[in-house]
Amino acid sequence: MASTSDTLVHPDVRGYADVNRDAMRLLTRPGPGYLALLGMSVSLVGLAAFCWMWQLAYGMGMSGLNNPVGWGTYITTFVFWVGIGHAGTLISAILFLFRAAWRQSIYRFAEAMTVFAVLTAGLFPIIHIGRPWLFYYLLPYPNQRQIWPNFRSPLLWDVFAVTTYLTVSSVFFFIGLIPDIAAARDAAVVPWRKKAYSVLSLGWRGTDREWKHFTRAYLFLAALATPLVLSVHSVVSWDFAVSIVPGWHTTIFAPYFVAGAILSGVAMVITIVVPVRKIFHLEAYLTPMHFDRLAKLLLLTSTIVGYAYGMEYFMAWYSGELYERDVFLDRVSGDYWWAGWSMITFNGIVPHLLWFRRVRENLNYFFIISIIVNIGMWYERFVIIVPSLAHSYMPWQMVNYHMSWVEAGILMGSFGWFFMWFLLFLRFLPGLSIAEIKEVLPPPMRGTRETRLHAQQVPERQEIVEQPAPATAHLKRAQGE
Amino acid sequence: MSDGMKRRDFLKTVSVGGATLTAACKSDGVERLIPYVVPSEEIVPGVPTWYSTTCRECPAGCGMHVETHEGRATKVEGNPIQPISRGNLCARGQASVQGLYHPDRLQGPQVVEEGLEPRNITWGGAEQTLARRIRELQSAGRGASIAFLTERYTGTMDRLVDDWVRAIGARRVVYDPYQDQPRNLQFADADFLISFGADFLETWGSPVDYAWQFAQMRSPMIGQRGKFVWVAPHQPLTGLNADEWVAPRPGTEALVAQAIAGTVDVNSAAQQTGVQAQVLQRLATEFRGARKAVAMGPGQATAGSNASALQAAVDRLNGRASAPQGGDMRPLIQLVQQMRAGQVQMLLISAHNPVYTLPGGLGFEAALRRVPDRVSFSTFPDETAMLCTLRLPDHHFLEQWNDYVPRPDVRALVQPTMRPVFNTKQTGDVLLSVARYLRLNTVTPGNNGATYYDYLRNAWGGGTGDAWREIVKRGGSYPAVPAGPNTAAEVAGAVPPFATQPASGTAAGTANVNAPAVPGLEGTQQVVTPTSPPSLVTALPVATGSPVSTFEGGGDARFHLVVYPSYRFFDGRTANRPWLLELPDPVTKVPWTSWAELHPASAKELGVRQGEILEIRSPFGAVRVPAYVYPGVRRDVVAIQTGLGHKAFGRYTENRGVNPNLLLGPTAAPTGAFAPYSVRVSVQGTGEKSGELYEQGNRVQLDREIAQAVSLSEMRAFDAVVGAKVPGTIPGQNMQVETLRGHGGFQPVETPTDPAAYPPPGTEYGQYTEGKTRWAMVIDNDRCIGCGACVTACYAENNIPVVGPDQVRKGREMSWLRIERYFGVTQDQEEALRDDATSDVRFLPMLCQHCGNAPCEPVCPVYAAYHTPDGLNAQVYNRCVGTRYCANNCPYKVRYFNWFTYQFAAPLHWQLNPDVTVREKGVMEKCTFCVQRINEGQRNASLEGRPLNDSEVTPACVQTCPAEVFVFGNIADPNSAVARAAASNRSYRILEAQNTQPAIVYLQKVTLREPKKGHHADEMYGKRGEAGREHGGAAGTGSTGSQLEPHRAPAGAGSH
Amino acid sequence: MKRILILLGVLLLPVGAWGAYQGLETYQDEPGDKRQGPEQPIAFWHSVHAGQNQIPCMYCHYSAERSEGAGLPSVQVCVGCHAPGSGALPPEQAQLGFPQATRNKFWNAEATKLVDYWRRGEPIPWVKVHDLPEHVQFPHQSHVRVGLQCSTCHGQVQNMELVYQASTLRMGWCISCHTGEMELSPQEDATVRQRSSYIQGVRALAAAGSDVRGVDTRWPHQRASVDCTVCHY
Amino acid sequence: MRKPKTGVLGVFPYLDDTTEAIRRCRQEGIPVTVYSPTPRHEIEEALEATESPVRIFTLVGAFTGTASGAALAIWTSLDWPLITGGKEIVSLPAFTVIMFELTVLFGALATVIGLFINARLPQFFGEGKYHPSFSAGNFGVFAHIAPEKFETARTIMTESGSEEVLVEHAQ
Repeated sequence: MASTSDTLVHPDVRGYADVNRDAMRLLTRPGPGYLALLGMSVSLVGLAAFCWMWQLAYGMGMSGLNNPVGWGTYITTFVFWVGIGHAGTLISAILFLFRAAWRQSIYRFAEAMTVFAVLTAGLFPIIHIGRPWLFYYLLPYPNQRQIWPNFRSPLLWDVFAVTTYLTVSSVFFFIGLIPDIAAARDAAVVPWRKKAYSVLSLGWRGTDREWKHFTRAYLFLAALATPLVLSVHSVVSWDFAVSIVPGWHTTIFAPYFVAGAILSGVAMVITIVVPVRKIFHLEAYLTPMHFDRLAKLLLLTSTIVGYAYGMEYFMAWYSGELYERDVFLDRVSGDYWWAGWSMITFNGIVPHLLWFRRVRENLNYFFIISIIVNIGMWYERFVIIVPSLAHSYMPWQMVNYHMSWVEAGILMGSFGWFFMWFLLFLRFLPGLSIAEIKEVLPPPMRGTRETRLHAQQVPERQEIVEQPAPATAHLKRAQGE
Repeated sequence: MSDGMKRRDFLKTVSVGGATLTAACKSDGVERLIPYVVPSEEIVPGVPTWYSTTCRECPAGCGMHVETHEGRATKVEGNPIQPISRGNLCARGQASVQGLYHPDRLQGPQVVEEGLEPRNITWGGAEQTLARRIRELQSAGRGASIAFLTERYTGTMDRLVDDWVRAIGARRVVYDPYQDQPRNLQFADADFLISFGADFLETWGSPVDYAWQFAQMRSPMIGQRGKFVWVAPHQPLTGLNADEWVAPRPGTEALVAQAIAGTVDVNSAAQQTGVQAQVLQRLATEFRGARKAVAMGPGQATAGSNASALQAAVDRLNGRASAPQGGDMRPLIQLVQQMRAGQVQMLLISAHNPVYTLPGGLGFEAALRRVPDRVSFSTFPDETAMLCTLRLPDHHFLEQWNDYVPRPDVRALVQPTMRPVFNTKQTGDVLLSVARYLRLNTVTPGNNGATYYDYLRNAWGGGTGDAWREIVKRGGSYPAVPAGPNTAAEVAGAVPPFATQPASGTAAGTANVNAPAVPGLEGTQQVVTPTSPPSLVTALPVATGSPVSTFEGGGDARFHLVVYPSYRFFDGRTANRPWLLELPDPVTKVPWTSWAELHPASAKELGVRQGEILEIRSPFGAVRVPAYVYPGVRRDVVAIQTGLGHKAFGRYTENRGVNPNLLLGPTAAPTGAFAPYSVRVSVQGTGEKSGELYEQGNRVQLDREIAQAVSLSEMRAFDAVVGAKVPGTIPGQNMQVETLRGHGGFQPVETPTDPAAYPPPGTEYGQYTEGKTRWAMVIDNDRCIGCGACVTACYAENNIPVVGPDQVRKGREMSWLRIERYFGVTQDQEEALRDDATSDVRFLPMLCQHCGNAPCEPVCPVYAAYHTPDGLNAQVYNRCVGTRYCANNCPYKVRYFNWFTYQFAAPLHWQLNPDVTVREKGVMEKCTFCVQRINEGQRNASLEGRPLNDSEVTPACVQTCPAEVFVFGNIADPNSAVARAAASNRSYRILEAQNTQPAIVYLQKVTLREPKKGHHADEMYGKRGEAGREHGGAAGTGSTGSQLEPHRAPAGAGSH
Repeated sequence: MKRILILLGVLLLPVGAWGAYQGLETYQDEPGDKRQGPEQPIAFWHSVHAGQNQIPCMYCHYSAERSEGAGLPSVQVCVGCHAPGSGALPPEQAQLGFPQATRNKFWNAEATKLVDYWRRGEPIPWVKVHDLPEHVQFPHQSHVRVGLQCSTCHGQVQNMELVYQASTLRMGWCISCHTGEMELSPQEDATVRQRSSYIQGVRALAAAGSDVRGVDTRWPHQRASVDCTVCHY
Repeated sequence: MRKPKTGVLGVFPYLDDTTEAIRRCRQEGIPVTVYSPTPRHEIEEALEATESPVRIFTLVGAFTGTASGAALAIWTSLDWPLITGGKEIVSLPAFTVIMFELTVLFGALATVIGLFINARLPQFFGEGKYHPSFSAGNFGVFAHIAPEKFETARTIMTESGSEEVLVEHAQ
C-alpha cells in the first residue's frame, strides 16, 4: 500500500458508491454551527446593505476618498475578489488541461469560490461609482441618445472582462455540476429537492451520447477558460497600467497581477478547504497530497510575486524616473509604510515558510499562512492603489486617505456575501465532484473473470478491486426504499 | 417648505417691479413660469443686464460691473474704464454678492428691549422710535449726549451725516480702520519700491490698483523689472512678493527709512535696527540711484508708536508730504471714556463693527453697554449690531444709491443693481425720515419727502437726464484709464523681448530693465510722481515723535505681537462670506480658521509644533490659537491675522478662529493714528492639537519643477542667444529634447511642444480640422502675486460649492482653480522652514490644462470627458457616472468630484449663474475655460453672421485678475495675444514629459538673484543656463547691471 | 429539421436585436404626453389666439429671437387687449373689455381671472410645458435666427387648446436635427443650411484650403454642431 | 434509422461486464444506450464512438465573438466619433481586449449550445429505461429492441453479468 501522501483518494474509499455516499452527506441537514455561520454572513450582508444605502442617500462623501485619492477600499476589494476568483478556474481549467489528477476532489470548491468571488467583485464597481443609478451608461445598448460607451476606456474592458469571466466561469461551473446534480437527484429523498435537482440536472442520465459530448464540451470550455483566467486579471491590471499614475504605469503589471491573483486565490482555497475538510470529514478526499500540491502552488506564485515586488523597486531606481522613485520610496517609508511592509512580508516572505516540510504538513500552520497571505494580498492592492494616488505628480495635491466606517462595513459585508453564497452552495449543490473523482478511482472490474478486453492490471490497488462495494444496496438505503 | 415660500415671496416682490421672469418653484411638483406683470424695458429675459456701480467692501473704491439675470445680481466684475479697478477685482470684491445674499443678514428693523427677544418692527415704527428718543433727549437738554460713530463717509453721505448731526446738536466721531491710506501712488514705472509694512497687495491703500501697478513694475514682458524691498517684522502676501525682506528689530522700522533717506547715520541705525550697515547702505544707494523710487508706509505691521516718524521718513523718501495715515483715534478714545462715564445717552453706529475691530484694551464693548440707546445701521448681525437696542439694517451696497470718493480724482457712484433682498432701508433714507419727524429743516428743507436718491442726485448737481444717465452708466466721474500697454499679452507682440533691443540707450551697460515702458501714466490727474530730488528731501519737515516704538507688556512677554489685516476678511467685515472662508489664506494656505505665525526657531524653543494650540497673553487679554510655523516672521515676533473670531456674524463664522484685536491696547501714535504694533505677548504651548488648522498643499515642490523660475541675468543672456522668438517654438523644451539626444538612450519622438501645433501628428482624427480654434492660456508666474481673486471669481462664475472646513480637511475642496504656493523646490521639507525659504516663493495658478492628449479622456468609459473640436477638454456632467478614473489619471489633479450634493443656503442660491449647470453628487467637474462664455460669444458672433474673435471671450479668472496674469485666446492664430505671449523665452508647460500637450503655457518667474533649483534642475533646464552663460559672455551683452548681482540673504532674517 | 430550426433561430437573433433596437428607438421617440396640455391657472387656448385670431408667436413670446428664453407675455400685454385702455388707469380700475360678458360665461370667467391678476399686481404662474432638464442649455435665438419655424418643434400650436408638448425634446430628437437626419421642410432646410454657423464655419475652412477631412464623413447632411458642450455645460 | 423505444436494460456493477454486454449487443446488431456514472474510455472503445461535433460550435462561436467584438467596438466608435486623449477613433489596440473577451464569451456559449444540441439536453422525458443507481456506481446497457426479441437481449445481459435486467414495454 502506497503512502498516504501521494494518494489522491484515501484507500478507504472503496468504490463509486462510496463517493456518492460521502458527497451526499454534505447535503443533509445542517448543524447549528452551519446555521450560525450562515446567520453571521447574512448579518454582514445586511450591514453592508445598510452602509450602501447610507452612501446612496448622502453621496460618495461617506467614503474616506478625497480629490487625489479617487479609488480606495472599494477598488482594492474589487481587485481582491477578482483575484480570489482566479484559483478556481486555474484549478478546474488549467489543471484539467494539464491532466493533473489531484484537482478532481478539490476543484468544485475552488470553482464555487471563483463564481462567488467574481459575483462579489462585480458588486464593487457599482458600489464605487458616484451615480450607481446610471450604471447602465457603461453597457453598449442602443439608446435614443445615440451615444455608446467608450471602448478605449480600461473600465469598459473591465466591464467586458468581468462579465465574461463571470459568465464563463458560471457556465463552466454549472456544466461540470450537471452529472453530479443528476446523482443528487437520484439520491434525493426530500421531494422539493428531488424536483429542484431534476430541473437543474436537465434530465441528465449519463448515457454514452451525453458523456461523449459532455467530455468534449468540458474540454473546450476548459480551453477557453484558460486564456480567460489569465486575461481577466491582466485586464484588471490594465486599469492601472494604462494610466499614467506613477506606481501604476508599469509593464510588469499583467503577469504580476495574475501571479498575485493565483497566490491569493490558492490561499483562499486553503482557507476554505481546511475547515471544510475538518467539518465535513472529507479527509479521505482531501489528502495530504492535495495540500502538498497547493503548498507548491503557493510557493511558486509567492516567488513570482516577490520577484515582481523586487523588480518594481529595481525599475523605479534604475529608470531614474523621479515620480516613480518617489512613489516607491513613499510606499515603504511614507505615511502608508505599514501597508507597504505588510504586503512585502505577508506575500513575499511568509509563504516561504512552506519550504519546511514541518510547516507544510501541519494544516494549522498552513491555514494561518493562508490567512496571512489573504490579508497581505488585500494590502497589496491597497498599496498599489492608495499611496500611488496620494503621492502622484502634483506636490500640492498629496492628501492621505483613511477608510470610513461605511467602507469598512461594505468590506466586511463583501465577506459576508461571499461566505453566504458559499455556505448555501455547500448545502445545496454537491461540493465534491462525484463523476470526476470516480475518474481517478479504479473502475469496478470483475477481477477473476476472463475478458476479451486487454488485461486490467492494477497491481497496487488489487485489494480495492477485490472488495467491490454493494453499490445498489447502498443506493436503495439512501433512497429510503 | 420655508425655502419654497421664501423664494416665492421674493419672486412676488421683485416681479411687481418688473424684475424676474423664470425661476423654478418645484413645491407643487410642476415647473412654473413666472412672467412679469409689467415688463422692464431694459431687461430681456435670458439675457444678462449689466449695471455699473462701485465696490464698497473696502475703502479702495473699485469700479464694478454687476451682471444681473432676471433681476438677480449673479456676478461682479471690474469696470474696465474706471482707473482704480481697470476691470479687475480682488477676492473680496468678487465675494460681495455673497454679502448681498447672505442668509444671516438682518432682515428688517428690530428693537431689543431689556431681557427680551429682539422684536421685528416696521420701518415707520423704527424711525418714529428713534425720532422720539432723540426728541426726548433734546428736550431734556441732553442733545449733546448723542453721538454718531460713522465710517469715513466721503461723498453725499458725509454731508448728510454732518448736517444731520449738527441739526440735532449731536456730534460725530469717525472710525474706519485702514481707511486713511494713500490710494493715489503711481509706481507702475518705478524701478525701486520699498514698503514699510504697507501690505498694498492685500489691504493697504488700493490693492487692486496697486497689484496691477506692482505687476507692471516688475514685468519683463514689457521690458522692466523693478525691485521691491519689504521692511517689516513679518511677511504677509505682499512681503512674500518682495525681492528682498529686511526685518529690523521691532519698533525700529522708522530708523531704516531714515537711514535710507540719509537723515540718520547708517552705522548707528544699523546698531539699533539690527540690520547690517552695508545692507542699509546698499538700500540707500539703490533707492537714490533708481530712476524712479517709491516708498510706502506705514502699514499695520509697522504701525507702532513710531508710525508718525515712519510716515515722515517715508514722505521724505517720496519727496512729498502725505495726509496723516491711520486716522485719528483720539476723539474715539475720548468718546469711549465718556461712554464709560455714562455721559453718552445715545450712540448711533454706522462704522464697521467697532466692537470687533477696536482693540480689546479700549474696552469699547463694556463702554457701549453703558449707553442706554444704541442704534446700529449694520447690514449684518455682527457683534456691534447684536449689542444695539435698535437695529436699522442698511441696504447692501449692491442695493443702494450712494457715492464715494476714494481718491481726489475719482468720484464713484454706487447704484442699486437689484431690488433689496430683505426688508432693509438705506441709512440715508432713515436719517432723512428721522429728520422729517424731527422737522430738521436744515437737513430736509421744505420737508418735501425727498429720498436719499434725490439728495444724492442734488449733490451731483442734478443734471439733465442724459448726463446723469451717462454718469450712472460709467459708475461715477473719473479720468480715463491711462493709456499704454495693459497686459503682458498686448505688449508681447508689440514690445520686442530684451534680446532684440540690445542695450537700448544704456551704453554704460546698465540693465535695460530700467527702460520705462509704460508711457502716459502722467495723464492721470493729481498723480503723485515722487521725483525725490535731494534738495526737496531736506525741505520736508523732520519726523514727529520718536523713531523707535515702545511696547507694552513685560516679564515673560518675549514676543512682539503683529496683528495684521487679512486679504480675505479685511478688518473682519467680509469674514462671513463662505467663498472667502474657503479660499485658503494666500500665504499660509489655511482656510476657515485663524493661526499665529511663529518662526521655526521659536517654535523649537517653545517646543511646539504646527497645529498645536498656543496661549497668547497680552496685558489686555489672552487668546488660544493654533501655531503656524513659518519662517516669514522674525524670531521675536508672533503674527496673527485679524478677521475671524467673531462672537456674532452669522453661521459661517461661528466658532471660527480668534479675534486678535482683543490683545491690543488703545495706543496711538503722536498724530493720533492707531498703533496696533505696540504690544508684547507671552506665548506658551498648551500641548493641545488643533483640529481646525489645516494647511493645504505642500510647501516644497519635491524636485518637480512645477513652478519654475529663472534669474533675470540668465533670462537676458538666454534671450540674447535665442533672439526674437518665432511663435510656435518653446526653446526650453527644444533644449530638453536636445539634452536627451546628447545623452543617448532612447531617441525621443519629437512632438510639437507648442499647443498651436495641436493636434500633433498622429492624433489628427475625427472632426479636427486645420485652422480651427484652439483655446489656450498663458499664465505669467512672474506677475502672479498669489492673491486668489481668480479663485473666488471662478467660484462665482461656475456655481462651485463651498464644502466647509470638515470636507476641506478631507481634501475635498472644489476650487477648480487653485493657487499653489511653494517655499522650496527640493524633496527636503525642512527647506521650507529655513530662514531663506521665503526669499524665493513661487505662486502658481493651477487649473485644468486642457491637454491635447488629455490622460483623463480615454479612461472615461462613458465619454463624459472628451475633447471638443476647439480644443477644450470637456466634461459632460449629465453623462458622468462618477468612476473618478479621470481624476486619478489627471497628472495635474485638477478634477474635482462632488462627494455630496452641496447646498447653497437660501438665498445664496440666487447668486447661482443660470448659464452653468449646478452639479449633483457623484459627478466629476473641473475648469471648463468658462465654456458658457465661449458659447455665448460664439452665439453672439453667429447671430451677427461673423466668425468669433478670441478677444470676445474672457474666462472669469482672466477677467478679474488684478495683476493680469492670464492671457486667454485662440493659440491656433499666430497673431493672437495668447500665441504671442506663449512665444516667450520663459515659457514652459508643466509635466511636459508626460506628453499631455497642455493648452496652458506658463512663463517662468523672474528672480533678481539666482533662483532655487531642485536636484533635477540641471536635467530639466540647466542647459539653458549653460547656453546663457556661454553665449552671454561671448555675445558681449555686457554686465548684467547692479540689480542682477546675487543678493545677500535677507538681512533681517539673519540678524536677530 | 430541429437543428435547422435552431440554426435559423441563431441567425435570426441579430435581426431580432436590430428590430428591438428600432422598436425601442421609435418607442422612445414617441412623445409621452397626451394630446392635451396640463391645467393652467387660466384656460388660455392657443387655438383661439394663434389660430382664430392669427396673433404671431413673437407678439407674445417676444424675446425668442434675441434671448435663450422665448419670453412670456407680461400681464400688461394680456390686459392690453383684454382690458383696453387700462394702461392709463390704476390697475385697480381695470375693466374687462373682452370677451364680453354676454357672449360666453366660461370665457368671461377666465378672462376675469386675468384682470384679477392685473389688479392684484401678481404674475400668472403658468405651468411649464416644454421643460428641459437643467443640464441642457437651449438658446432660442440661435434656432430662430437660422430660420427654424416655431411649429417645427412646438407643433401646430394654433390648433391646440391647452398647449401640449408636441416633440419629445429628448436628446436623440435634438441630435437627429443637428445631424441632418431629421426631415425639415425644403424651405426651412434651405435657410438653415444657408445660415448655420456650423456650415458657414466649415465652408470658410474649406475655402481657406484647410483640411476638413472628417467633418462631413459621419453625417453628410449635418446642419449644426453635435459637440456635447454646445448644449451641456 | 430510428431506434426502437422498447428494449431491455441490463444493470451492471462491473465495467468489464458492461463492455462485454455492449460488444455482444453490437455483434447482434442491437443498438444500445450505455449509462455510466463516469465517462470511461473502455465504453467509448466498445461503442467505437466517433468524434463529437461540439468543437465546430466552439470554433464558429469563437470566431463570431471576435468578429462581433471588433464590429461592436469599431461601429459604435464611428457612430458618433468623439476624440479622447488625442487617440484614434478606431483604436485597435484597445479594441483587441473587447474582441478577445467576446471571443471567449461567444465560444463558451456556443460550446454549451453545441453540447445541448448534440447531447439533446435538457431532456425531461428521457427515452428508454433508466435506473437511479447509474449515477452512483452501476453501469447500464439498454438494448433498443422490439419486444418480440427481448429474450435475445435478456440472454446477452444475463450472460454478461447483469445483476438486474429490466424491460421497457412502452410504445
